[in-house]
Order: sequence, then C-alpha cells, then structure tokens
Amino acid sequence: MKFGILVNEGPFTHQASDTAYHFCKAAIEKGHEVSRVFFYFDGVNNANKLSEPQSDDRNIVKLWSELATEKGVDLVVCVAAGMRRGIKEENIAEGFHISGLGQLVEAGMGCDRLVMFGD
Amino acid sequence: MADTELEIEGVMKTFTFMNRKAPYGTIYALEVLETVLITAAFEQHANIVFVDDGVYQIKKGHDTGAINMKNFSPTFGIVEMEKEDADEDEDMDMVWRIIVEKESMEARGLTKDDFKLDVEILTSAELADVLDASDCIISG
Amino acid sequence: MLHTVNKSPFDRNSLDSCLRLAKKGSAILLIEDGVIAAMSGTAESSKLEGALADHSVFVLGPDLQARGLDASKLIEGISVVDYGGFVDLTVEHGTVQSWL
Amino acid sequence: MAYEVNGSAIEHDEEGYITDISAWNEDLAAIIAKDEEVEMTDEHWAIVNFLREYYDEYQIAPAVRVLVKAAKKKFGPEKGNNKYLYELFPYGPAKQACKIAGLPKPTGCV
Repeated sequence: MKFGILVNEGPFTHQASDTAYHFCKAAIEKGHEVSRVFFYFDGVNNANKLSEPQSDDRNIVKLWSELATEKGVDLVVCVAAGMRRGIKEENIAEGFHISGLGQLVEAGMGCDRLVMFGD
Repeated sequence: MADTELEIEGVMKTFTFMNRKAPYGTIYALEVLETVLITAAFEQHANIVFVDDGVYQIKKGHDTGAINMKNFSPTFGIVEMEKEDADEDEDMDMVWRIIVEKESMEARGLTKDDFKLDVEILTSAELADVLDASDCIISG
Repeated sequence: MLHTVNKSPFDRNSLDSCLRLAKKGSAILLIEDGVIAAMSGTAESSKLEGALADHSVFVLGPDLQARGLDASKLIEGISVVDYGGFVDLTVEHGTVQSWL
Repeated sequence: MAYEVNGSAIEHDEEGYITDISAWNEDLAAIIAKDEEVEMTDEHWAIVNFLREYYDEYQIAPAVRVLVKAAKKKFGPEKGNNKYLYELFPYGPAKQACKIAGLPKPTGCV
C-alpha cells in the first residue's frame, strides 16, 4: 500500500513529528511504500539543518534525512510555509527538497492513505 | 532531488478539510485555506467543514486592524466562488460542499446568519457520513 | 474509517468531537497524550467506556509506557498496539481522521 | 532599492516586488515591466488588471494554477491556458504578472 504522510508540527515542541517518523519506519518494515512525507505548517522546521539537539537525545532532522537517503522516501517541504518560517534551500538538510503545496494534494490523490500528524 | 512522480492522471478523490480552530490565535485556519485553494486547481471533490471553534473562521465582521495581522476573511470568497463554479460547470465533475456542524454552531450561540459564506448546516450524524465517504482528511 | 486522537481528555475537546463525529463501527486509536483517555478510574473514563459499544478502541503502547501508564489499568475492551499495529489499522480501516 | 516613478521613489524588495502595495500605479507597472523585459500590450494589461481585481476582492495573489483557471473562466479557453500566459509572461505568469501588478509575490505553490 502507498502512504502519504503529512507532518504539521516542528520537531521537539510536539511529539507529532516523532510519531510520524515511527509510523513511516513501521510501514516500510511491513513492506508498504511511503511515497511522500509532506512538511507543512511548523512541520517545515523538521528540515532545518541548523538544528543541533543535545547528543543524548534523538536528532529528528537527521532521522528524517536518513529515511530519505537510505529508504528513498520523498521528503517535501512546503515552499510557502517554509518561506514564512525562514526554511529555504540554503538551510534544508540532506534528503529534503522544497516544493509547492500541490505536492500535498498530489500525495492525497496518488496514495492509498493520507495520514496526518499534528497538534 | 526532483519531485517523485505520483500517478494522479484521471484520479478523482474527495478531500475533506476539517477546520476546528478559531482564526488568528493560530495559523491553522489560514494554512488549511491555502491547501483548499490548491485543491481547487486540481479539480478534486472537496468538503470544507467547520466544526468546534473552526466555525469562527467564517464569522462575519473580522477586523484585524488592531492586531496587525492579515485579515483572510475575504479569501474565503474564493471557496464560495469555486463551489459555485463546480455547481454551474456541467463539464466539470467536481462537487464542493461548505459545511458547518449544527452542534458546534449552536453550542457557540451562532446561527446561519452569522456566517459570511452560504453554508450547509449538518447534524453530527449527517457530517459523520460525509467524513466516512471522504478519501483524504486534512485537519487544522 | 480510523480516527486517531492525540490530546488528553483533560486538556482539549478532541475526544469529545471524535466521539460525536465517528460513525458506528469505525475504529479509534489513542496516541501521544490521547492515551490518557484509555485509563480506567479517571474522571474522564466514562467517555470511552460508553463508546466501546459502537467502536473498537486501540491505544498506542509506546506512548503508554513512555508516560508510566500501566497497561493493566486500561479500560476493559481497549487493545494495545505498537507502531506496526497502527499501520495495520490504517490499512484495514481506510480513511484516517486525525483529531488534534 | 526603489523604482523611480515620476520623480518619486517606490521601494521594492530584492526580487523587485514593491513593498507597499498601495503605492502602485500604471506608470510604475510600465517601469517594472521594462525591467522584466515585458512589452506591455492590451493582453498583458488585461491579466495585470485582472490580478489586481482578484487581489482587491480576495486579498490573496493567486498561485499559477489558480490564475490559469480563473483566466479561463474570465477570458475563455484560448487565453486561459498555461501556454498563452507563459507567452505573455515568460518568467512565470503568476510571479511576473504579480510583480508588475504590484501584488505580493505569490507563494509559489504549484
């Protein structure tokens, strides 16, 4: 089954992004395809490569990046939501790319399930 | 990295937008509205639903001058226009519904006349059927 | 259809709205702070106890454990799932509504 | 950064969008168009004026897909299509036409 995932909160303030990440990993382990993770609202902050959490806690930005580079998951950051919050090409982490909100609608159209995580 | 290509040619789905938050206190109302407008461009079915404090998003008389935030109340006019287009254009197989949940409205002492859009008022039982018949639900 | 609730019933009205708008026969999964609603013997327990007649109710185990909530004190009839179980629920039940 | 219009300066951002949208006038539009190497014809003005009316009513600059759809409704299918709009505004109908119309930069979504 193809999954589209919508992440609406940034890392650290809210658990949404962690839950979304664990969901994606579990789906892939079960043999499903996570076709796209779309980062919207404060969720765009998940792509901030300048994020430096302390070393004894999880690094969510890095975990997402690894999901893209190791499992080929398409990580899309909304351009409009990103611009508002200062997330741009120059500070997004490896594996993320910036695109339009249409990519979210396309994920809804092209996937069997759209699952959203937020606050 | 380029966008992954998803198969969307000829796909017609029903998107439901569940607006549950009051405007201005958080950005959810505005950014969900932006998604609604893009969905129109893809000519998908859509239910734009207002429940809980979301009903205040379409209340008449927003005036944001003194809080110095953008008043996006007029932008909801596009939603109404898209719905009218969908209703009128026989070539377009697109159905849009603008729905307020009766229970949420009444709990807040509001009536249909308080809204700037011409909305359908559905009971929670009726709205439950609308949700159940949706393919994708985006809440804010 | 699957409904997820991620807010404590002591904090917000998400569970109330979910129960009002979830069709009979749909499944409910409690995640994040939503797991608090699954505990028996609280001032909010009756909400889900009443809902179990119409819905299958699940709770995300990792979120219970993280909060020190004892799975043996769950409201009777609620099942514990892990992230894999969460994925299975979305596959089985179709459209997902997240009550935030 | 500013445009010089009839002796007064109208400020713009790095990309050329004016910062005070109420400062717009047709002379300014002509100057921005010149910078963009767009030769304004009646067809260009029709789109620019349409964008301004749209913004007046809805307080938002349309994304390109929305513009195409709205233009199709207003001007008919021979003008309401991507190809026609890109011929008029080669650097993107929404972005370039909004700049000339003195509107905020569209969010770039689709």
